[in-house]
Amino acid sequence: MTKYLLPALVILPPVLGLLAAFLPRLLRWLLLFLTALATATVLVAVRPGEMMPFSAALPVDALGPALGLHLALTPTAWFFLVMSSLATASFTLFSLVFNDERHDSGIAPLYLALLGFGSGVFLAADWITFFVCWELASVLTLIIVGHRRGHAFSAGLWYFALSALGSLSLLAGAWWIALHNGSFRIDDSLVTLTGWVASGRAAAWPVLGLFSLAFLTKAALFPFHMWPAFAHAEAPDDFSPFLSGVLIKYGIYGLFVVWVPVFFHTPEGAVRTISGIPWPLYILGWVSALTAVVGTLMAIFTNDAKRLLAWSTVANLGYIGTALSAHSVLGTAAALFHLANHMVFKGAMFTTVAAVKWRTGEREMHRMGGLALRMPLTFMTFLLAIIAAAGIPPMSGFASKWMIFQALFEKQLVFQATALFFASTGAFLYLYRALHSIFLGQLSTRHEHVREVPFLMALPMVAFMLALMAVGFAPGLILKPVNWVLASHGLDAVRSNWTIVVGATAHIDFATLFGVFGFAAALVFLFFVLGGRRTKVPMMDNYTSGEDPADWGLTPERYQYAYAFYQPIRVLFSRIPLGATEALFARVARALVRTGSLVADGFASAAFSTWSILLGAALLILFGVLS
Amino acid sequence: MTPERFSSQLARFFGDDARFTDKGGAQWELRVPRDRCLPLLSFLRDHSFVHLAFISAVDWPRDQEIELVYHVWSYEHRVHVLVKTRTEREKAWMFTAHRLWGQAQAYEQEIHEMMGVFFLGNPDLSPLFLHNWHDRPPLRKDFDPKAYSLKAYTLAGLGLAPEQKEDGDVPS
Amino acid sequence: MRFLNMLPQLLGVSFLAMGLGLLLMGLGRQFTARLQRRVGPPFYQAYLDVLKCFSKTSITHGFVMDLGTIMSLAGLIATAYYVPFVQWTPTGSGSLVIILYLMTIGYLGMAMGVSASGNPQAPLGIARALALMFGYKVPLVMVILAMIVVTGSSDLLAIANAQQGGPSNWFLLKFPIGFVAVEIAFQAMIGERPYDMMIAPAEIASGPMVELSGKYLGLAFLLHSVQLYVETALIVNLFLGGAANPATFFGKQVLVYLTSMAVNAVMARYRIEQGIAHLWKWAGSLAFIQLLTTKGGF
Amino acid sequence: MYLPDGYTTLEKLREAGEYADYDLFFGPNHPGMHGNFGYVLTMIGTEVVRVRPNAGQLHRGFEKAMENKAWAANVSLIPRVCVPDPDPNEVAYCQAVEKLLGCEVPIRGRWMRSITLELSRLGSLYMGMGGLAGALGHYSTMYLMMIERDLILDRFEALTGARVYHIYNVPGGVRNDAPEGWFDSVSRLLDHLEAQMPEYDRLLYENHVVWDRLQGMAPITAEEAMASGVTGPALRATGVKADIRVDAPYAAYPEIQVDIPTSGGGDALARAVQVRLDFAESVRILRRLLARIPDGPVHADLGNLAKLKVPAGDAYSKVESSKGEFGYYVVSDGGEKPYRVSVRGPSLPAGLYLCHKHLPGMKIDDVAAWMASFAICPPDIDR
Amino acid sequence: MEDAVLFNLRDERQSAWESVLNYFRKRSMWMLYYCTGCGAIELPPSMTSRYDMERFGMGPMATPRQADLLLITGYLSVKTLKRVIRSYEQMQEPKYVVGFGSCPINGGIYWDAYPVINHLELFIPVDMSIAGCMPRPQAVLDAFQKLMDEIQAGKAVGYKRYRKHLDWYKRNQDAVLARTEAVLEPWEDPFSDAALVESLWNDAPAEVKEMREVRHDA
Repeated sequence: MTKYLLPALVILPPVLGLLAAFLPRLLRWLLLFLTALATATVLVAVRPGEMMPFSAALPVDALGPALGLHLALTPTAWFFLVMSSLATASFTLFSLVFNDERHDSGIAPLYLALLGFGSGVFLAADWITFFVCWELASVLTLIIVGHRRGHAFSAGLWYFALSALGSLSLLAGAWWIALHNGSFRIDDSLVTLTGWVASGRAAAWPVLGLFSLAFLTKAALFPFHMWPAFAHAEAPDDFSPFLSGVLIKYGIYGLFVVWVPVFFHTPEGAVRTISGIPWPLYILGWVSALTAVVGTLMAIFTNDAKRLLAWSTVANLGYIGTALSAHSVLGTAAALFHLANHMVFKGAMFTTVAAVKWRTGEREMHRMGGLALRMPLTFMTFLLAIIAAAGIPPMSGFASKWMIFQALFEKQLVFQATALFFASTGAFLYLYRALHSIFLGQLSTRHEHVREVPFLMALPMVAFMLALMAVGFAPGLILKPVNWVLASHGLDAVRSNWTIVVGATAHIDFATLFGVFGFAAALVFLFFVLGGRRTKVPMMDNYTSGEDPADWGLTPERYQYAYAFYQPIRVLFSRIPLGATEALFARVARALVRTGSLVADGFASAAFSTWSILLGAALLILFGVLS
Repeated sequence: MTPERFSSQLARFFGDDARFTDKGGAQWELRVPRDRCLPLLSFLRDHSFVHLAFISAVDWPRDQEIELVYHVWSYEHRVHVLVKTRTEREKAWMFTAHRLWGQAQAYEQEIHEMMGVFFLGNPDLSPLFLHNWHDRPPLRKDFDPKAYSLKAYTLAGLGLAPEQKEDGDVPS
Repeated sequence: MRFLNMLPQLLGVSFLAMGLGLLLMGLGRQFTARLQRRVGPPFYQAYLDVLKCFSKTSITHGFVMDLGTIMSLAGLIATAYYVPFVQWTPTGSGSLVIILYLMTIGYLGMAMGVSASGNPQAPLGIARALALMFGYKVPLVMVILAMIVVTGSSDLLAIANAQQGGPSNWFLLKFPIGFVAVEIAFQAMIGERPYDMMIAPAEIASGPMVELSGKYLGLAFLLHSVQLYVETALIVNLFLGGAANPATFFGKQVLVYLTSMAVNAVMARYRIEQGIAHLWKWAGSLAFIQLLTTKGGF
Repeated sequence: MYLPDGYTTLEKLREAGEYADYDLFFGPNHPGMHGNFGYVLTMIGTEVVRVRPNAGQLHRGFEKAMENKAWAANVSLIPRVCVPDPDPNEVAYCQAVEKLLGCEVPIRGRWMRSITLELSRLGSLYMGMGGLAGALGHYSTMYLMMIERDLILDRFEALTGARVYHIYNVPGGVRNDAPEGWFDSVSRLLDHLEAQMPEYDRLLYENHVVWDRLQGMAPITAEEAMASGVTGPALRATGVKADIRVDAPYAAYPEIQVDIPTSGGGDALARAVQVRLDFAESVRILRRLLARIPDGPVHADLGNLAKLKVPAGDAYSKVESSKGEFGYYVVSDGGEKPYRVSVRGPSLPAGLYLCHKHLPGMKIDDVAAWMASFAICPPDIDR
Repeated sequence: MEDAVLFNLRDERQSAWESVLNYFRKRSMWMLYYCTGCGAIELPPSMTSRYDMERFGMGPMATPRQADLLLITGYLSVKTLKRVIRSYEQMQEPKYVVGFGSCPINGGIYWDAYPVINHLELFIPVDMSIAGCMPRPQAVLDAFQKLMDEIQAGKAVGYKRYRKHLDWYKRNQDAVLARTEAVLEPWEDPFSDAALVESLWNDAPAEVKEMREVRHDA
């Protein structure tokens, strides 16, 4: 029975997706949620190694036995799968309520298929399976993001163009190795690649480069950092959490799968090192640090809530990349830890923004304000999420950021650490700005009657909050599985128990941190209670230099500072061409859009027709590869 | 520039419309009818009288007229010219000078509020100084500030009863 | 259980931080007054101010304002638990990363609380404060990183211990360029001129505090006092070698604070973008040189 | 002016339902506001895009009140028009009345007028420099300068019995002669002020922060300044050598050498420096005045001042105050009370007109400093 | 002066706790930074180095929310009165009002001026008045000291009076501020008629016609 579990995880959701295309709206989304929930349940229940690898060679002998559908649940895959499927289950529960009459995006069948192919990416044991799932996931994302015509479609094309570029180079890399060892199996090719690197064979670097291009583009590292801003922002609101929380992690997964064995298992001295780490990793470190800085700056100057969060995702992938590049146990663990955290807090942020947009129809931040009083639970979720995202204790984000810094301290990568501190301070800036512009300040008269989200929608939010706090209190919750992953790669474990983590230059008891903060809060609350009586006054009973706002025709929305929030910083950066790469890629995208408008017309019709076109396209690609 | 030369030049352009008087102490006075006032001011501004010190208005109920006095000064000739023009009192109005001097807008806005002179073409004649004013413009001669003050700001004038003497404890 | 044993110490440090911080404020005010050739308030004035604030009634614009104000002071007090006072912290740890990040929750709380008041001048001030933080965090962190490179520890206790044994061991002498950079950054951290754009009464009517009344203002004062305590203690531990007894420690804190107040007294206020540019230009480049020379490469 | 992409005017922005702009009330109850006045600033981001002046909060109906008081009694009302610099008002009014009366002020009286005018100017310039320093957050300078101003007020108190509203000038001269030793005390005061000045220069004018703040702020050309009615230091700061003490001399100035220092440049820094130059020049003038004090009466005999009757006619008299031209246009119908007194204050052109030109596009940081740089004194706008 | 209203200040029995709090209140009086009139000119000397108000723990505060003390520095025009009342109501209790100079007491030199109110007591409770025009800094500081004594004794209870007699104060405020009719005789602006304005334009000489409708602030 368990033999067919892995292929079921990959194949079943797309089949259900086909089925869902014929179901009414509510049932579709319910099916999606149930599938995601079932996937998560199954994955949490099993342990890596409990499930047999699945192997089905293709019945075409000429191509050799190596070619076929191979799936395996490695500990790494298990970690990524568990984290992403848990997050996905929450996202889909949110989607279930989100897609009501007015907001139905109709993507449930595609979403279902995406779940399957997404699992396929993690489970794939050979490059062909990996490539097919990867490519299908990309195409599906393109359709989902570009589902609505116009701007959204070009945003989808962005994503697709970069993704296609990357995946083709991935295939080329796999082919290159297969020409030598005759196997498309991932573990085989990695062994070969490691051998090449260790023996100083020149071909190692182009192959590694070809692999990495795919992952770097997917992980949106510099200079491919601009696609999430378009794709994540233009995707359906309830799909953005998945896109930003889960899908973008495929790139990191790829990097992890390829780079960790290659560089951890090559003997000392085989690769030139800079500052004690192999030079490709050193370059990756700087690229990631730069990504973090650029993403942060772009987020600071963004006025669109979803785009801000998308840039924030870019910045966070920069952190993860930097941690990965530190070439240490601590760094690798920190990367995985931060990745898991990012899934939760970014998912929570996108979810709350979607909830706000669901209620108000706005996503430009300056058009909102004061919603905390109307949507307190959403506000609290967002608050906890930004605390985590800014790496502020006692939430989960701090634990992973602390580990990232420890990893950098350990290798004395001080300038990268400086860049990350810069980005991290910047993160606080843009996150506060989002919090303020959306939830604080004056409540617009247009949003007087906005209500809190319904119970089912609030449920995932509560789950996110609990997760953020729980991990902040006990990082061991995540670090334990992370240690399994490390062990599977033959690395030492991070020294930690449930609450204490030992870093390179210090150690932290997160429970104490949580506790002392709680104690301080209690103490201050005591002061607060002891102080004089307080009265609640209306929002417009405010300091106005003695003027009566009504005399000047002032409405609440015009007593709110939210637009051009960090103008002074903008002035400072006016000479730095932050949008240069963006402009370059925009030109490419325009050309793509022009040539591909016919395709676009076909894609953008109803969900069902696109689905069939997609299947055809997938088959075409598959046969193109095989022939 | 001597007064003679100035007056002869003036006569060339404005004929009898502008009547010139030398008040002594480098102060000249020009009286013009309303329609010629703005051209005269424009003429002055173009002939080095670039500084409009201010505009004042004098109410002459005796003549049923309101006199507007434009004070202009030439930094070059160091001469102060008072351009006087009159308008009927009941429907007092004047052309705006704010195209010649931007700050004239504010002076005119003030005169409109204080003296009730309407300035044709002034973009903003909204009340600037007074709160909730419904009475006649206060600088008109027939406005009695004392009567106003007593009626507007004293309890007796407002017809309100004074406070009862406190009897109980001060509430806490 | 360990946590329960810690509680009295935590309580003690809370009051110590607030008490010393308020005392610092009072001394600073009197010092400024003397520089301005006047008598100035008594040194205990800050205590009176805070107590008065708590005795007044106050207004709130909703639960976020309460939450934010409480969160802000709690964050700063929690930071104080990690800042060594005479080579000792109640939590047994002095992790610099915790200090740097835990302080931020104080700022976040403050920012949240005041911008929930609905007055645009409050977020204006907060935007300035955060922009300024963008300016001073980086130099500060660079110098701290230089110390981590040298001492191999990111624990403030270890850094302070590394400087024991007389002023010749102080990092002030080991990192002179860094010290200048951090002093400039410190001026911005505690928001004194020329970097007091966050409050800037003549521009944005005291910015974040614009709607704070009564106990909210009192909590804001306490916040500032704890902030002063934490930040001066940070400088003392980083550069002045901590201290062997409380009196010396507090003396050094006073010294650090009064130096800053002296600059404060003779400076005008930068425009915000000028302030950040100035910080990056001077503090940033000095810190960069310090870090580069210490590390000896990228 | 900063507007979001695709919008050319604020109106279009609002019609589109964008909530990008917000209003800030800069005054009356605002620490950056000098006096009881207000600007309602429409802002986008940190930048002002539109300003609506909100004047009239200090309106007291002076011009009407003066019509109901005897000629000489009005002197008690007049200093209140401009509180920091009261004496120019008294002198301007008295000169206008004297012009109508055709009376000559005795030379010692004119001397006393000039001395009080210059002392009042010094006090007001201290207030101006201190106000500018305060607007830039440089409170120490403000705190210290107030001491010096207070010393000047002490001299006024010795001379006139009042610190702020001196009511010293009356039609025909000044009220009383200086008490014994007063001139010496003024002279000693000048020594003190000059000795103190280098310290303030170091604090304020040699302070890089102040320079960075003021340089290039709200520049104005000479033509623009003259056409918009700006006078005094703000005009001289554009390089125009204009000073009523020279152009239309009054009191003792015809007999005293008065130089016109100009800073040039026309921006806020030039205006700030101009104030400093004016200060130095004023001290020099005072020294020249004190060097040769003529003897004689201080007051022309006009009979009982309380029953003064002034021949019908009108006269305009103006005085260079510390902020610019103070002018009084006095109309008499031959009665015991003025028929009409109309006041020209130096602050109105900047306060109500130039604000529309300078503030849009300016950062909120600079509004208070802009006001201080133009020495806007709301009472003479509102009257 | 028939309608000058005087409230008798009653000694309120205050608890020991209240008296302790009053000690803090008197030692830390923050005044609102609001120059309502010309009396504000003597505030800088009182505040700054020569007289140094801060030695009594007093200092200026930016907004009414933070302040304890409202200084009415001189006369109040009606326009200011409206803003003063708003500021006063935004201040938090306990709050005190000090009238500067003669004007808030009875109108002072402006007693017959049309825009200036005469008796401040009618609109907000005044805890301390300083006579004189201008009151010297010494007088100002003396008044503050006396106010401190009253605060300590629990006599400065203007805010309680305001709360108790709110209706009365509101009635007076509304009578002046929310006036809808002319006081003496109504005035109609003849130029509110657009047709009349248009006809004036039609008759205007050609050389001034071009000056029509140009916004100065555009």
